[in-house]
Amino acid sequence: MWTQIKLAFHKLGSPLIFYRFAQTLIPWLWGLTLITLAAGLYQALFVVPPDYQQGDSYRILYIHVPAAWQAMATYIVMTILATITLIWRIRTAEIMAMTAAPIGAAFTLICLVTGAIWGRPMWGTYWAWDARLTSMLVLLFVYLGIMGLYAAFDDRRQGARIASILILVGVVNIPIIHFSVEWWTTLHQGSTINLFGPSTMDASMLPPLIWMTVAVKLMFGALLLQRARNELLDQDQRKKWVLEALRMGGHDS
Amino acid sequence: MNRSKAQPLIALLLSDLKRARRHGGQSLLPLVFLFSVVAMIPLGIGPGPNLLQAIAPGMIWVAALLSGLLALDGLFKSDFDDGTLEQWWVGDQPVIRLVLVRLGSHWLITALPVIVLTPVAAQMLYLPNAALGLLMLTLLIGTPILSLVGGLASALTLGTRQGGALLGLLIFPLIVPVLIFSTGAVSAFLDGLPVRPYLLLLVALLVLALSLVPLATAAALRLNIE
Amino acid sequence: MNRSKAQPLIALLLSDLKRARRHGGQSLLPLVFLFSVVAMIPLGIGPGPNLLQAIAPGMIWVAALLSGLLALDGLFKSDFDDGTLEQWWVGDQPVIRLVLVRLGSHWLITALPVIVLTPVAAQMLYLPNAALGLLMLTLLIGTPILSLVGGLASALTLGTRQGGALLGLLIFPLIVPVLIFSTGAVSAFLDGLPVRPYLLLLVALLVLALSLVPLATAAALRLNIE
Amino acid sequence: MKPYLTANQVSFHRHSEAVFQPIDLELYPATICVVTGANGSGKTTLLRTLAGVLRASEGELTRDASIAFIGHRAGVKDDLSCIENLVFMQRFYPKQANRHPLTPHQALKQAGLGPYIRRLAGHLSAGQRRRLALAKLLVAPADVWLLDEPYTSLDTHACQWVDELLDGHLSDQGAAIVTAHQRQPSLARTLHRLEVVAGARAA
Amino acid sequence: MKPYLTANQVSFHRHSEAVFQPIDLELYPATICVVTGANGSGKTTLLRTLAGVLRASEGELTRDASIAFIGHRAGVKDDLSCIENLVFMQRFYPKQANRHPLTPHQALKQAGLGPYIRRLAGHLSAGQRRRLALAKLLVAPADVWLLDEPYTSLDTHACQWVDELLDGHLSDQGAAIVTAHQRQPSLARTLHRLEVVAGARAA
Ligand code: HEM
Ligand SMILES: Nc1ncnc2c1ncn2[C@@H]1O[C@H](COP(=O)(O)OP(=O)(O)OP(=O)(O)O)[C@@H](O)[C@H]1O
Ligand SMILES: Nc1ncnc2c1ncn2[C@@H]1O[C@H](COP(=O)(O)OP(=O)(O)OP(=O)(O)O)[C@@H](O)[C@H]1O
Ligand SMILES: [Mg+2]
Ligand SMILES: [Mg+2]
Repeated sequence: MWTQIKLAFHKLGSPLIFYRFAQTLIPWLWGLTLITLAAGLYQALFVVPPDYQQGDSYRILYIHVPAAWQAMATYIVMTILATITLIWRIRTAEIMAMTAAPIGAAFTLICLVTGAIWGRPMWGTYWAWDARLTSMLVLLFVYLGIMGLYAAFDDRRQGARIASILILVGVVNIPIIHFSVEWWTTLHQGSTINLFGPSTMDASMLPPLIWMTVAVKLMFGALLLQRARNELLDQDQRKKWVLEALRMGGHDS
Repeated sequence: MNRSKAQPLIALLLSDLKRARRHGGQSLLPLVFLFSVVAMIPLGIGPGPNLLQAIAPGMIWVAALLSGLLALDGLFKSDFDDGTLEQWWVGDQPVIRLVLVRLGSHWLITALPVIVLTPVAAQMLYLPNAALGLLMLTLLIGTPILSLVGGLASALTLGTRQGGALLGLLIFPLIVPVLIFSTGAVSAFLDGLPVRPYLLLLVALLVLALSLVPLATAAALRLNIE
Repeated sequence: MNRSKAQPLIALLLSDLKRARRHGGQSLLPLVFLFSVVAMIPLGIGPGPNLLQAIAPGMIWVAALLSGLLALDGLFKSDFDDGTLEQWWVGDQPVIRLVLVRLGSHWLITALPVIVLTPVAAQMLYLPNAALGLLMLTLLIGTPILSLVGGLASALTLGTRQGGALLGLLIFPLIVPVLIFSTGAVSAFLDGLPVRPYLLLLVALLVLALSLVPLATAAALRLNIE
Repeated sequence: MKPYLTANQVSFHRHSEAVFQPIDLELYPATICVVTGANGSGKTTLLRTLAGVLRASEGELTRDASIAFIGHRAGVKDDLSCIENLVFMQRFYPKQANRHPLTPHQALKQAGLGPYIRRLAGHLSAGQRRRLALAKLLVAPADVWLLDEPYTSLDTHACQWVDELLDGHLSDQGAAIVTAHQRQPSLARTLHRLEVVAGARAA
Repeated sequence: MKPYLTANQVSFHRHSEAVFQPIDLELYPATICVVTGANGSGKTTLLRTLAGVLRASEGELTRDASIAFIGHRAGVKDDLSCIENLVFMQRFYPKQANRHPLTPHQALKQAGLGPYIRRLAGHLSAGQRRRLALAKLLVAPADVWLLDEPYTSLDTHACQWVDELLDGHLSDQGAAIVTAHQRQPSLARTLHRLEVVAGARAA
């Protein structure tokens, strides 16, 4: 029983099967991303009314918040992949965990930058050392640390395993980011959007946020699969399965 | 733990301490450091008692942090280079315990001297006596976290021959919360606000670190030896 | 100096820089360091602009100092351990020049990045723009002194395998004046007082260090190799 | 009699390629196995795998004995004196009920380091260092000795001493696996042999 | 013909005691001298003195040639790849007008490290490291080679390569001083011999 589960896992982790899986999924993901993104941006820019307090500047929310959520979600995905890496040593999981890091870092950076831009009109300053902002900056450093550690190893598999340990340890920061607004008095506003209960945000402002969030999630999926696929091809350049896969790809087109 | 299991641990602790002493008093460095920082800060920013008092906890904490940091480079590296580290996995030694002992000796060598002499430094920076006890308490809870996290970072970067480079990048994000809570506690105290939440958070971090980090460190060491 | 004599020096410089880059960007460390310190200080002491501005020059200087210090441990040590250091005396290489090159690469790797990014850090600490130029000038004159003195200390402590310990003891007394004059210059400027005396003193220190230290360092290295 | 150590198609992978071709081995008490192979064929890697420092990537490995491993890097602390090194080793390795350790002093004498008891290990000559590393076998005895090129840097006299050590160990129901290039153990016993061959890619 | 190297009652003192008994030596072009002696007798110290790393405490030493010294510690940077190590060595040592260096690539091929050009030196096996260190003699050639146990960790094939290197060097008017314990250079030439004896106290 146990060995069967293990076998299934390893099959899923086989580079060729992963390659085919990614190859079919990527175009779909990009297509859906474009559609949802278009819907979300249209609504955010043209449909929802200006805020009675903030005027139009609040519209940056529709980038800021999905990016913030994705920055954290990416880390949680990496945590799961890192666990698989360390326990089962599955190569595709290693590669996905590592290729997710720069994506997560990018979303973190987007969140920080949009937050800072928004902070100027709202709080009168680009940056303050409050708990949420700081813990988000810490997340960026954690991402950079993971990338740096992975890059520092000559043997990429060894690097991936060692960086996975760091991923597991760094996950402590995620609840800190999320609850920082409750644990400390911060400049940053508290949770206004609640998945499992009534939100304190005006209902009319919600739909574009949902569209944008979905778009960002889809984009993450597409980017992750794409980067992982490329990394896999790069690492296995001279392996048999790559030649095989590429030949088959050639037939298709 | 019976006697025969404890013996390797004691042997490791004693040899760590002896080697530290042999090295011209490795635990002297943190003190020099502490007092240099404490002496330099007023030189750098001018000697106003109010200003000094405001920055005192932060400064003492930074000194403790840096003294720990400076000793990290050699925490596992010399054992790695001379072939003694791989001996930890020969036979079935309890490696996590060896890691804990090594981290313990790091703490004894770098943090303890700083804590013991904090009262003097606090005096030099005009910190009120009442706040001193609290500051020392935060140091007592916080510095083991530094040792644990630092040990993890140095284990992670062991095979990379990067000495300090990655180390800093890895340590700081994990350390910053400790620093925030510790100095936050002292400022809260000085402002007459409750300090318990800060201390509880620190203790929580310590427990978290104590339960996660030795395991992660042992795993990282092992992976690096491969 | 003709071409054939310069070639070993260039080779050493290039390999130092390459190894620093290989190490995950060793010159990233000082920056991480700078920004961590710059980020931690406000956390430690609270984010009041006035307070921050007052301590900004001191903080940036301490960051530069520490980033240089952290890299000192490996300045000659790894060459000593792997047997490349003794090669400096095989044949008749100009060892003093090799020492100068090594110190130069230390400066390029640890100090230059800090200097280049000082404007950003200064911004974060609310330092007035007018004082920024002066701060950078003091860094430009002062950090080479740090590299020189640090190199001497690390050469002196090489054979005793003492890593940081004695190093700190040796460095600080020599470094404190640099720090005083540098931050003194900036405070004087902010208070509207003349800064020339400070700068002249710094330059004098630099000239002194530049003429004495490489010789002493080469001698110390030689002694340790025996 | 049960073997101390059994390896069944054991190999170790790096960069997902086998470093050496799979190895079969049964090491019984009172036997010695000499491992040969070209530079880079994977002898050291094999010994580290057998010692438990590396985890075998494939195959099955069972150990049923106490193990002492002495690699290329001597496992000696440069900043401790000879005697301090041995005292540490004696305490660090769990004591084996069936083996009788010498005191550090006796071991140093045997290794010909008598005059250098208080000298720092970092100040020893290459051969003296090697002797110190080997003296560990006397103060912290184990059933199985895994020795990676023990004769490196040793003079004729010390090489004979190693041979004697091995002989005594085997008489004492011990077992040993020894890698060697130039000098091989010269004992009045059968030396089992194992040729290590580099894995697919390196070949 | 002038000797490359002349030592007249040379000795080196440590803690004000002679490490080895005074040495007389004249090294002429196309000659090789094999240094023997027990562990700790001072062979390494002698070679380091002749190389100029240590200053002779007594006696007179004159050098009239370019010198390459390869000690116990290989002088190889672990964090540079094989090729980077050799490129550095080629640039670092002053070029000799009368000697013809190989390119780093050629030297690595000769040393049997062709497949490992980009591998970090720290990831090489013990023998591969030694080969890399010896390859320096090809990229930065010198008149006199001072080799401290060059055969250490080398397999049979590589040992022969070293013999060929030495032979070629001697044919090329080079000279060499080589310490050795177990394996000694096997050349179709006269090997001059020098026995090093430990100084007063150590004896
Ligand atoms: C650099 C500055 C900023 C950073 C690093 C930052 C970071 C974050 C993060 C990490 C989240 C997700 C929290 C979670 O779901 O657990 C978030 C959410 C949010 N941020 Fe920011 N933020 C910044 C500035 C701002 C500003 C200036 C505003 C506007 C006043 C703002 C408004 C929001 C809102 C409305 C949410 C959604 C809150 C919720 O419902 O959970 N942020 N931000
Ligand atoms: N950390 C590492 N990373 C990558 N490759 C390595 C590493 N360590 C060893 N190797 C490679 O693995 C192979 C086997 O090395 P190993 O040290 O086991 O050889 P060996 O048989 O002991 O050789 P020698 O006789 O030279 O000691 C070599 O080709 C070596 O380059
Ligand atoms: N740094 C040092 N401090 C004190 N003593 C030293 C130091 N280096 C070497 N010695 C001693 O000097 C003596 C000669 O050492 P040397 O390394 O020259 O011997 P060797 O002939 O090369 O021996 P081996 O065959 O073991 O390589 C030895 O007794 C050694 O212990
Ligand atoms: Mg080997
Ligand atoms: Mg020697």
